[in-house]
Parts: sequence; structure tokens; C-alpha cells
Amino acid sequence: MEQMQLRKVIEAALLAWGESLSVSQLREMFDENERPEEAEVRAALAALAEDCAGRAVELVEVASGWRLQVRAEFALPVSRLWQERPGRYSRALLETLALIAYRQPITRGEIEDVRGVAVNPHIVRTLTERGWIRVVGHREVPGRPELLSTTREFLDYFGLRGLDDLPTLAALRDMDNLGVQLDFGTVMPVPEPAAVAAVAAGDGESAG
Amino acid sequence: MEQMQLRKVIEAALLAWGESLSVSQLREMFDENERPEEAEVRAALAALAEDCAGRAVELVEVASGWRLQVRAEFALPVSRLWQERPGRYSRALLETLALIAYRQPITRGEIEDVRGVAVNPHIVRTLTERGWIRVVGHREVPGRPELLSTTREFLDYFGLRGLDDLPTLAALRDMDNLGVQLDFGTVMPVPEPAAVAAVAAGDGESAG
Amino acid sequence: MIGNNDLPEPVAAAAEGAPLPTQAEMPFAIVEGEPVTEMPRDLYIPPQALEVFLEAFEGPLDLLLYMIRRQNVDILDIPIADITRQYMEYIRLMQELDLELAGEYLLMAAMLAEIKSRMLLPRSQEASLLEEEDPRAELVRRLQEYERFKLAAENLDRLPRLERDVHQARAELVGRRVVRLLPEVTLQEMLLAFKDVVQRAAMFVHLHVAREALSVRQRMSEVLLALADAGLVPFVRLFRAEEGRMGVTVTFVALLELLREGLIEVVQAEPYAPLHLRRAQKPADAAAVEEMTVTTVS
Repeated sequence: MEQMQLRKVIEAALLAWGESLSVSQLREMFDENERPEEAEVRAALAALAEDCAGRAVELVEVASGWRLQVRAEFALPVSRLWQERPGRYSRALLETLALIAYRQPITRGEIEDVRGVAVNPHIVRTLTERGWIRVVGHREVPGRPELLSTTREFLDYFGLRGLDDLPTLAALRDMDNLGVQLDFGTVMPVPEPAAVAAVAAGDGESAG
Repeated sequence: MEQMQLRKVIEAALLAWGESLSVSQLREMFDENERPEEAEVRAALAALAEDCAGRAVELVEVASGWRLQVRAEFALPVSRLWQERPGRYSRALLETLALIAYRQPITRGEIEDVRGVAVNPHIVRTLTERGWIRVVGHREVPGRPELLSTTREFLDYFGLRGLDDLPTLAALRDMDNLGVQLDFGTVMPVPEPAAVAAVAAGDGESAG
Repeated sequence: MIGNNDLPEPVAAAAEGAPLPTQAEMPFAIVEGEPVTEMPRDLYIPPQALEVFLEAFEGPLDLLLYMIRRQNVDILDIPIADITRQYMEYIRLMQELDLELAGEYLLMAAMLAEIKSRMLLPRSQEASLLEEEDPRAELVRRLQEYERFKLAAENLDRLPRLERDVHQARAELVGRRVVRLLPEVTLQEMLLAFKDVVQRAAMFVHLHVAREALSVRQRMSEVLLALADAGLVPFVRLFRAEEGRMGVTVTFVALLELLREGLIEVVQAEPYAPLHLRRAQKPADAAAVEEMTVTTVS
């Protein structure tokens, strides 16, 4: 078998198998009478490795043999194929976020006073990790509770220039249908189709 | 992103994923601000397909998207890597599958009418477990028999983009057109394969 | 009797219902050690082969098609008497051999007999030209219909398919990372949640509905942050001239509010010295105070 053909069969085998193959496994693909010598296989592997220069895959030798692997430089975009679909934030999280936005700086205790239930530590962690809230100080009372405020990232995400762009509490209260009566103007980020559906669902929830 | 780079990312993604990916799945690997347009992805796919000329793999479009696959010409040596041969399917299974593919949605009773024998429940179970067929509804007649259709996995497995890609069904011939006489002794030659093929090609019956 | 498990591969394949081989070199069955390379030309089939033979058929339509094809006759002009006789012979053999005979085979036998008898009836030429259908029409239709799907199945089997003909190309991804997508929220969603919580809270506590000076709240947060690391900050440095009178007012109100809430302290070294601000200092012995408070409460 000429080397070019051998190289292709080896590439075919490595990609079909998807894992590493030893030289002897590669040789066993062939009938005895046309089985390439070990040296031939190694030469073909070396040539294949060179072929891969500039391609998305590289040929590497590992403990159990040789394998074609996707180069690490593509790890970031390609890893996104496995990314999980984002879930939805809970009502509790949104309420907590809104209270921090409107009443900042505010302690967990104060949030609890309004919501009537304890603040889930997981919510505060999620909001902090997202970069939307941060601790800006402590109230100098026993326990020194943390004071929470929203961040610039929070404003940026919601397309607000400042907290003043949020409707006033009074304005909010008078509204039967937020979507219709509020003129969000340039302030609102353009909602994705999925987000619109989510709002519609949220609307129904609040009406109930 | 320049096209050469996009092409490599797509190749990396298809190899890492190991199954077909749709254009929109490929686009979602990228951040919104650097997400390529659909046309760009398609152009990159076309270029990648050309790159594969002369290589061990080929880029093909199937029902659920694009996939890189080892060319059939390497199937023989490559299949020796596996201890077990891929299962072959019985005529009964293939005929049942063909009826579901060409006549979907179809009930078991309708399959039986054509094949002249009862549908083996084992076959329906095998086809369902392979993910090739599924129940899509019920015919509103007494007994409400299940209506069976093929799936996208079926198309993918057989390398088809859609039902239109199925080989054309042979034409039915009409007795009257041949001026058949009630003559027991008449012996007519079996049509040449070429003639059958011509008839088949002329048959406009769609696979749907 | 030959069990399927003992059969050499080609025979087993036939028994499994693989397409009947037409090439002469492929043995169709092994009978008494001798390969049978062709379907029997006449009706005599060695009994050992008959079972294999019959199992290779997918029912009566398949058997009939085989007989028609073997005789090289056009499907549209079946010599019905001949075919019926042969078919009955097979049925008789199957029964003699105690083969499990599917009911469909008997049904077909009845159908053939009926067609045969109808064809023997005298018919006027006009009648056959006009309405009266050829008694074989229904059978021919069914045979053709079955045959096209038999062909379709063979074509399907020939399509290059995964595992057998093509393999999906796969390669390990080096350095794969876990990427988590974060949920999307719209401002509207958040406002609705807020409206809700305020309405609920209004049932329990009195919330002042006065215009919320949100710019003041924002400034309060900003001042607290500015004081976080700096220690003492000159009072004047918290004001920015470019914000104008409104900005100065907002900052001043924010400072008053922070003072009222006890979050910051004003420090003046001596009368008329510049004012400095700092975050409220925790009491000298916070732990002690805390403990005290706890004791008091309990």
C-alpha cells in the first residue's frame, strides 16, 4: 500500500474511533497479506502529523497510542456547544434585586422586612457573581449587617443611565399594565423573542 | 472573524461534537457581538467541504445539520477496529421501515395490508428503540390505531436531508394499459432492469 | 431439521430474511452438506431445505412474487391456474411438514381459488371490454404494491448508513471548559416583581409612597463606596462642580440621609476646621455590644 493511502486509512481510523489507537491496532485493520510494517505505520503517522499543521486537529502520541485531537486553541468557542440552556431567575431573586435597586443601600434584614421571608443566601451570591450587586459597607448596628447596592454593571445590563431612569414607586403603583403604560423609550433593552414570552408569563403571574 | 478561522472553528466543533450540528448551533458558539451571519457560516461550510476533497473525511448535510464523516471507501478497514459487526436488518424490518418512511403517517393495519402479513411487534419496538420511528398520533377510527412516522434520527442515520432524498418509489403499472388478454398461456418477458429504472425515474410520486 | 444456529452464514442470512441471492455462486441453502445454489426449479424441495426456504419469505405475497418471477411472466398477466396449483402445493407441503403456517397463507389460497373460478366463467366480449374487471386485478394491484415496497426496502438497505458504511468523525477536544449561560432578565420583569412585592408589603407595613429620590439612593451607595477604602475623606471632595446645583443638592441630601441612618460620621478636628467624612466606626468593643444586645433581647 502506498504511503499516501495508508496515511488516509489511519486518519479515517483515528477519526472514526475518536480515541487513541496503538500502532498494532492500526496494523490489524489490514489483511495479513497487505498489512503494513510497523515502520511504515510510524512513517505514515509522522506524515499525517505534518499534514495537520494549520488544521483544526493535531496528532499526538499518548500512553495508549496515537490520537487526533482538536487543538486547545478552539476550546473556548467549541466548549459552548455543551453549554447548558440558561434557566430563569426566580421571582424571589427578581424581587430582591428590585428592592436593592430601589432602597439601596439596604441590608438583608431590611429586605426581609419588606418581603416577609428570609433572604436566600443563594440569591445574594447569584446576584453578586453576576456583578449586579455589591457590598458597599456595613450598618453599624449589632451584627454589622452588610449594606447592599446595585452596581454600574446592573445599570448597563438594563440599559439605565442611572437609578433615576427607574420609574418611581408611585408611578409603578398606579400601573395596571406595566408594558402598555410605561414608556421605556430608549431605556429598555430590545427584548429577545424568548424574553418577551417570559415577560408575558411573568405578567400572568403577577395578575394572579 | 475571517473565513479561514471560522472554517477551522467549524471543523473543530464538528469533530469535537462528533455528530451533526445545525447552522444555528454553529452560530451559537460565538458571542453575540462576534457571531457570524448565517450566510458566512454557510460559506465557511462550503469551503470546508472543498477542503475535504482528497481527505479521509467528507462534509455532508443531513436532516439535523452538517457532519464530518469518514468516507465510505474506508469502511472496510475501519470497521475492523470494532469487534462486533454492525447488525444487519431483516427484510421484514426494512420493509416495515420503508412503508413507514414512504407512507407516513401510517398505522400497523395499513402496513399489514401492503405486506400481507401481521406486523411483528418486536420490529416496531426495535425501530422505536433505535429512535427511527415514533407515534405521531392516532387515526380517528374504531380502536384509534397509532400513526407511525419516521424521525430525524432515521434521516440522519441513512444520510438523508429529508424524505425527498429517499430513492424514488417504483411506479405502479395498470393492467388496462397493457391490453391484457385473458390468455393463460401468455408469457411476457420480465422487463429489463434498465426499463424498470426508467419507469422508476419517471415516477413523480413523492416520498412524503 | 436444521436449526438456524447451526447454519453457515449465507443460509442463516437467508433465513433471517436477507434479500434472496440471485447469483448462482452463492449457496441458497445447504442440504445434506451440499450447497443448493439455486431456488428449486420444480416443486420438489428437499424437506430439510423447505423450512429455510419458506422462512425466507415475508408472507404469501412474497411467495407469489417469487413464483411469478421464477416463471418469467409479467405480473400483469399472471397464469392464474398454474400459479394457484403451485401455491397450493407449497401449502400442502408446509402442512405435511407441520410448519407453522401463518393464517395469511391460507387466506391467499382462498383468494387464488376464487380468482381461478371467476376466470373460468364464460364472459361476453362486450362485458370484458366495458365494466367487468379482470378478476386478477386486485391481486395484481396488491402484488405490485408489495413489490414496490420490497424494492424500496432493498434500496433503503443500500443507502450508505452510519456504523456500516460511514462513521461520524470524532476527535477529543483538548481543554474543554464548562460554559454556563446566565439567564436573561428584562427590566420589565424586574419592575413587575417589584410592583408585586410592594403591593404585598403594603398589606403589612406602611410604606411611604412619596416620590422616591432614586438619584439620592444611588449617590448614597456611591458615597459609601468612596469612603470604603479611603478612611477620612474631605467633605468637599464628595461634591463635583460639573454636576451643577442639582448634583450638589443630591449629594448633600445623600450625605444627610447617610448621617441619619448612622452609616457615616462627620469629623472635625477643631471648630472651623475642614469637615471630613468617614464611615461609621464600629463600637470599640463590637463583640461585647453584640453580646450585650443579644442578652438584652433574650
